[in-house]
Amino acid sequence: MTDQPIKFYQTGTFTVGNRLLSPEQRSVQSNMRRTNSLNSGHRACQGCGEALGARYAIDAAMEATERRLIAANATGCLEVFSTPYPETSWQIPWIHSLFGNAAAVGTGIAAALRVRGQTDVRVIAQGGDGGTTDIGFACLSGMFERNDDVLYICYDNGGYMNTGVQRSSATPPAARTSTTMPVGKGTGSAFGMGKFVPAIAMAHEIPYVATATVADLRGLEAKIRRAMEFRGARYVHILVPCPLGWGHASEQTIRIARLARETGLFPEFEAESGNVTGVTRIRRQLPVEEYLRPQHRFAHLFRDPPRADLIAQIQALADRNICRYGLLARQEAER
Amino acid sequence: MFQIRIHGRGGQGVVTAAELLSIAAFREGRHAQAFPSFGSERTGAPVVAFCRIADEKIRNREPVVAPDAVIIQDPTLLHQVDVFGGMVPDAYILINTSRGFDALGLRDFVSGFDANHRSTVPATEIAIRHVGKPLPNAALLGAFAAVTGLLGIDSVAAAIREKFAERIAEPNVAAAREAFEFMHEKREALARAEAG
Amino acid sequence: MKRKPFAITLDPGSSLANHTGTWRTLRPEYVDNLPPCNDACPAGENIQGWLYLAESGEYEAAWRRLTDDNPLPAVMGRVCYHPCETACNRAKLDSAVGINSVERFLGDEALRLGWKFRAPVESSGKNVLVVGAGPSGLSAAYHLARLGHRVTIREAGPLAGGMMRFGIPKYRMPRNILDAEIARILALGITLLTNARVDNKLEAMRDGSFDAAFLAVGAHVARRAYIPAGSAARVLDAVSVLKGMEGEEPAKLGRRVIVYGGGNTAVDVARTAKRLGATEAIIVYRRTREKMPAHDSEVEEALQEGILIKWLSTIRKANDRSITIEKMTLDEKGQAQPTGEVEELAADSLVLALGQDVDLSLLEGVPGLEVVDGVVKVGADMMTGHAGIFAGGDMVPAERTVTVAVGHGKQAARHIDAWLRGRRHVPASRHELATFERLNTWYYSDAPKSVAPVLDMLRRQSTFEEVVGGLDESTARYEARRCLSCGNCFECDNCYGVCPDNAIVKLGPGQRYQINLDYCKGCGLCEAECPCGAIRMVPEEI
Amino acid sequence: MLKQVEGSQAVAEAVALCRPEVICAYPISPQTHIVEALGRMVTAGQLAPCEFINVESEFAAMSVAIGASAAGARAYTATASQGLLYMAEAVFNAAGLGLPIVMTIANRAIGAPINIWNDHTDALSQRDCGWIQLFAEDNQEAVDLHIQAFRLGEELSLPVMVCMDGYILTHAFERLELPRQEQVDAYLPRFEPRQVLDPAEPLSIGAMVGPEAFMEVRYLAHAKQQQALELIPAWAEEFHRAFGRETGGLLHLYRADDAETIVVALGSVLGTVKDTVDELRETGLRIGVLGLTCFRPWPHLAVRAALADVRRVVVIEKSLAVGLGGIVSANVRGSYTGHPDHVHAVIAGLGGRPITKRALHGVLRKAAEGELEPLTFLDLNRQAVERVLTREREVRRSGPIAESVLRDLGVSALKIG
Repeated sequence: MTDQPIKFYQTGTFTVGNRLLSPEQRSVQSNMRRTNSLNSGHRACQGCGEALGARYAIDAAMEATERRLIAANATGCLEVFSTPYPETSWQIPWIHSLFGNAAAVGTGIAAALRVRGQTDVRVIAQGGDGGTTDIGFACLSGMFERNDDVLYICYDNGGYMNTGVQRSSATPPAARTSTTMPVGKGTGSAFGMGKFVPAIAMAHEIPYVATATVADLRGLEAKIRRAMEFRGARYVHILVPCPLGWGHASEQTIRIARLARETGLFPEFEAESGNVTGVTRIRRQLPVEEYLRPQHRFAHLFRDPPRADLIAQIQALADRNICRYGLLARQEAER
Repeated sequence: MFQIRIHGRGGQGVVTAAELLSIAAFREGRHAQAFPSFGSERTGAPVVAFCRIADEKIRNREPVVAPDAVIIQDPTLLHQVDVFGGMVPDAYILINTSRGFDALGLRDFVSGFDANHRSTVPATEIAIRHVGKPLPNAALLGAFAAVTGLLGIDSVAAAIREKFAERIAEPNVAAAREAFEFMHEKREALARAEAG
Repeated sequence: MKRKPFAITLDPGSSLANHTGTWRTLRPEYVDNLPPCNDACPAGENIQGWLYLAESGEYEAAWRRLTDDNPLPAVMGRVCYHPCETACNRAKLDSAVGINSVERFLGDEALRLGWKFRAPVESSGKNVLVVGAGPSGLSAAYHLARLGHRVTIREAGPLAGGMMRFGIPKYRMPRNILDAEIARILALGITLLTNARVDNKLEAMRDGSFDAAFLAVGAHVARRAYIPAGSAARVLDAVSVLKGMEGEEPAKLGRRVIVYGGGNTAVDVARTAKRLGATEAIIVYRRTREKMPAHDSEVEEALQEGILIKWLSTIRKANDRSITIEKMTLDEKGQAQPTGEVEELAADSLVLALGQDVDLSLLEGVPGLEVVDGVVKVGADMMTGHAGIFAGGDMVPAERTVTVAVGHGKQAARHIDAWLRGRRHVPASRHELATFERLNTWYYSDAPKSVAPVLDMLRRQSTFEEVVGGLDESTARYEARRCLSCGNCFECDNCYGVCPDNAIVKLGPGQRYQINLDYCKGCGLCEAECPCGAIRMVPEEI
Repeated sequence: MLKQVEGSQAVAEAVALCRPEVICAYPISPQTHIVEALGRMVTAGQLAPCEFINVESEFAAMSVAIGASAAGARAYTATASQGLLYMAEAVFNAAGLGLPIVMTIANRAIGAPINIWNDHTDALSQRDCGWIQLFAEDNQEAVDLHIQAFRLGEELSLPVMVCMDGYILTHAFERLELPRQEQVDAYLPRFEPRQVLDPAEPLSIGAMVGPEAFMEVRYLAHAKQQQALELIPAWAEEFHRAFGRETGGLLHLYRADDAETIVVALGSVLGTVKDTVDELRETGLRIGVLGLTCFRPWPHLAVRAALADVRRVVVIEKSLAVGLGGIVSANVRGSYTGHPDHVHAVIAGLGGRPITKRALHGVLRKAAEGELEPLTFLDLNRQAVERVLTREREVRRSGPIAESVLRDLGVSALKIG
């Protein structure tokens, strides 16, 4: 008999767990004894992407540090829904100080630990995109520039959701917020505004920068694990859809995040000392429309008459990302 | 209580001069208070520093308005700032210059003073000889010690040594001593002249 | 913690006091839906069940799960037309899971390692007669034996296997495999009497004092059709040709063979002829390929082997060294109509494969028993009009495939068992079908179907070696792992992972999950992200 | 040991003796000499273990201190003027979280117009932030107050500001006694935080507190400051026994026994005031001094007792609550049992304007004669003000005030005194 070659696939699935993998290969979230650092009973909305992202990230960090972890938290949804007196959902040492100083508080904690030689305890500072890319930006940049031993995690839901969905510098173009109305001359958030902080973090040439989404748990956990292998300033930027602010059904949170990546609008990559060292490739490329349609914040693009021009502009942004970061497999071949 | 006012320009070490005086006084077991006339010190701008010396604790914080002595590091200030303002009668005047009062056009102004209380000293020349830089501070303090007899030259030298590293201190101490001798001889000459 | 500052410091995890479950308007529920493969299997195999075991390499467990329903996996893995794969949801994603080849792998593995069936726990003391040792009879005997009954099989032929032996050529069904699987069944303590044709049913029952009987006689009688033939014309029927292959003397067909008919038997004969040395093997069929009852894969293999097929043709007459065929055409109703246009084909022999009938003579004089156009009427419980006599396989109205027959055997066995114990067997109610739409296929890695090795052409045309080979272990496991587990939780931990409120409790391997309704806010993420559609949201009654 | 040393240097050495573990530095005059000196000590290894962090703003300085303190480290920083305002949000936060940070304020005016010289506007602008506020009369007291501040703050779990006049004290060289390390170690125990971020005993700090408990939290902050009113004098007394110096405490009285007039002031001006009072006493005036060391908590009972039999009170204060008048005097009125009109506010020394004995003689004599207004601005240039007011009445676009005042005064060259 002439056997035809058959490619043997490993047990690769994208599910949270996989009984066919050896325990050490499995995700932290699949572990029955995971930390649940952000515990049940928090007051986040149904389907909150930030609650999910925070538990994913902190649990992974807890695993990586053998539960020797302290977190500083900026003001925002995460802080408000997790610690309304008299209850807290946090199972780790956690402090909230102000909206704009999480990174600096992290620096202080790290300094205290260093001075007492408790270098096995690691520090995380975290906040939403408002507390990170806007009001907390100076402290963030200072922490980066000094290369303080802090992992800063930004949970990016593209706006000030806690105060009623106002625009932040992370709000994407054309997105409707309560301060960027879907009517009038410029509808939604203006094009050409806003900033992509991961790139700015890279410009500080800190040891490690990564972007992730709640749609790729394994990737997210790997990045947190990697981040914890470094000393010095590290930055992980996680896209966390917000059913309330984005106007999508609560069960769509993960799907929307997945679409953000598969359309190329949110590039997932890792960078070390300012250089991109890896990207998560698009698996099934989709037009941005697939991502925009399910979200009420973009509904004005599809009303009568539909704004094909704006959709095309958004597609152009996705295409730019795709070629800038090489998000398609075939691009790899070309390299 | 003896109050000194020092005039100079930013960068000439006016504040250091006041500090050194206070240290010298402290070393002689006395209370002293030195402080600058505060400002954003810019090189070349006119600056003033003060020093009070007393045998009891000094509480007064006001600037020296009625000085017992005025030290002028830079004669060009004479026409810019009211350097002699508020002086007590017969206050000491010490000016850093290689020329005399006449040449500075101060003949009439100083005529009323006790000759022993008004002196000029070529502090910058002396400084350049010893320190290699036009930093007249040490020399002026040496001269001041000689003129006023308020402080011993050894305390001045000790203050300089306390403030600066040896490499810098020694040439300055030498400058201070030369200025001290210079003033000493000048005064004796003057005394002889008066006697003779 | 008393000394800690009031209010501004809080004890860890204290939010457990806040039961957010009260926000919920929809409640998630775990469900088990019927996978399309199981749904489509005529033998009623729990395919998903044994694939799940095979995924992790638990092959014996998988084989045992399989043989709970079907005692002939190695045979099935070769001759089943696998409707399961046709129904497989994965076909909509890339290509159907190669269920049949995994089944064959398990079957072969069992033979290789000599796995045996577990003997029945206790005997019922009842005797059951099974007439016919074909797939249906063997299946019934197997299940009856495992249910604790004493079984005797009476087979008219010289060997057990029925159509599996006498209808299917070696190159599809190697005999050593067949023999081994039959032997393993008989090893359960079943008595097999060969060359023991039953002429009178009731006598047979009485002689053996049987409490019940299962009739599973195959359709071995070839249908004839009148074709004017020259005195020297050589006309044979497919059944005897294929049967002849099992004897010492294969039928002489000559170098140019014409086969008349469009069923699997026609194709089998043509391919056999080719292997017997015919230079030309032509199938003449009166309708089009779409209408052809023969299984597509077999037609495909036949064409590969150089078999020619004359579509839309009927045979007018058989001459000494040739036959005359008439071209047909389809009318608007899709019926074949003669055109009068004829053609001569050179031929050394003509084999008629126009279908088969069952020899029902053994039933003469059995009261209450009803026969309608050549088959026996049975009820939902497969019992004939005569109490205690059941029937299945080719004898009853149904598609005539090995798999259907095996299925009949199983069902009949269960009904017979119930009847013997004075009960009624009520089949378990079927779950809702697990549709493709309920799946979230993102989570499955891309994995095209693996291709089974195929014998090279030269030997396919000259020998009776098996054409399609089996999968090696790793490939079979990979193929098993392509299963999407449609409609049934496979413990992927997605729900456990994606719940923003940690409201899913993981109970541990094999235990699946529980929903902690104290905290579940009903966001629906678990349902949306469940890959296999094993969760559904139901409204909370308020 | 006795030293002739600059105030900033002395304070830096005193802070070092307290073994701070984290120091945050951001430059602003006139505080810079302090953190520069500390930086030198850390790099020289004289102060170890200690983390010296150059931050990007005062806001970050206080935030880093908050993090460090919450993680159980003894944290210190220093600032002044605009810097204090820029960190204001974090200043309130540190108090709210009850983190015992010690911060030196080198008191300085607040712009606009920008002014780098001394007054008390910066510290007093934060009087309600929940920090303990201590004011040093001279550099010896500045040194001693820092040592007491760390102990006080850590015992109460409250942050403490030690205020010393910018330039007047920070840049002044004078004789003072610097304690020995073992003395300080004996007086100041190791930092035992009430709350600490520790993986061994996790907890959440800084939770959101709603109407149901916020009042209570604020009340407890107030209650803590009330406790401070007992601890401050007690530990000043203990300090006196250990170090032989009567520094700190709530307030100091000077020649007040038979006084009809009491001058109230805080900070370095007290020295000049005391000299003036001595001279006035020689002229037979029955006048004394109340020097406030502790401004927050407000030592209500102590002040009331001290002013019980006094005919009039003159408050010399280096800050102005625009639209009200004196800040300190407003507080004093609340504690004065006599007629409120007999508490006179004298706003003096704003933006570094020298407070001279001459001027003090004038105003105090006037007070003794009962002719002092309730609110006076010492050495105010009436003509200059009038000129501007007239111009504003006449011309719509009268231009920037500060610049026109300077123009009117013809101030370009440096003015002495």
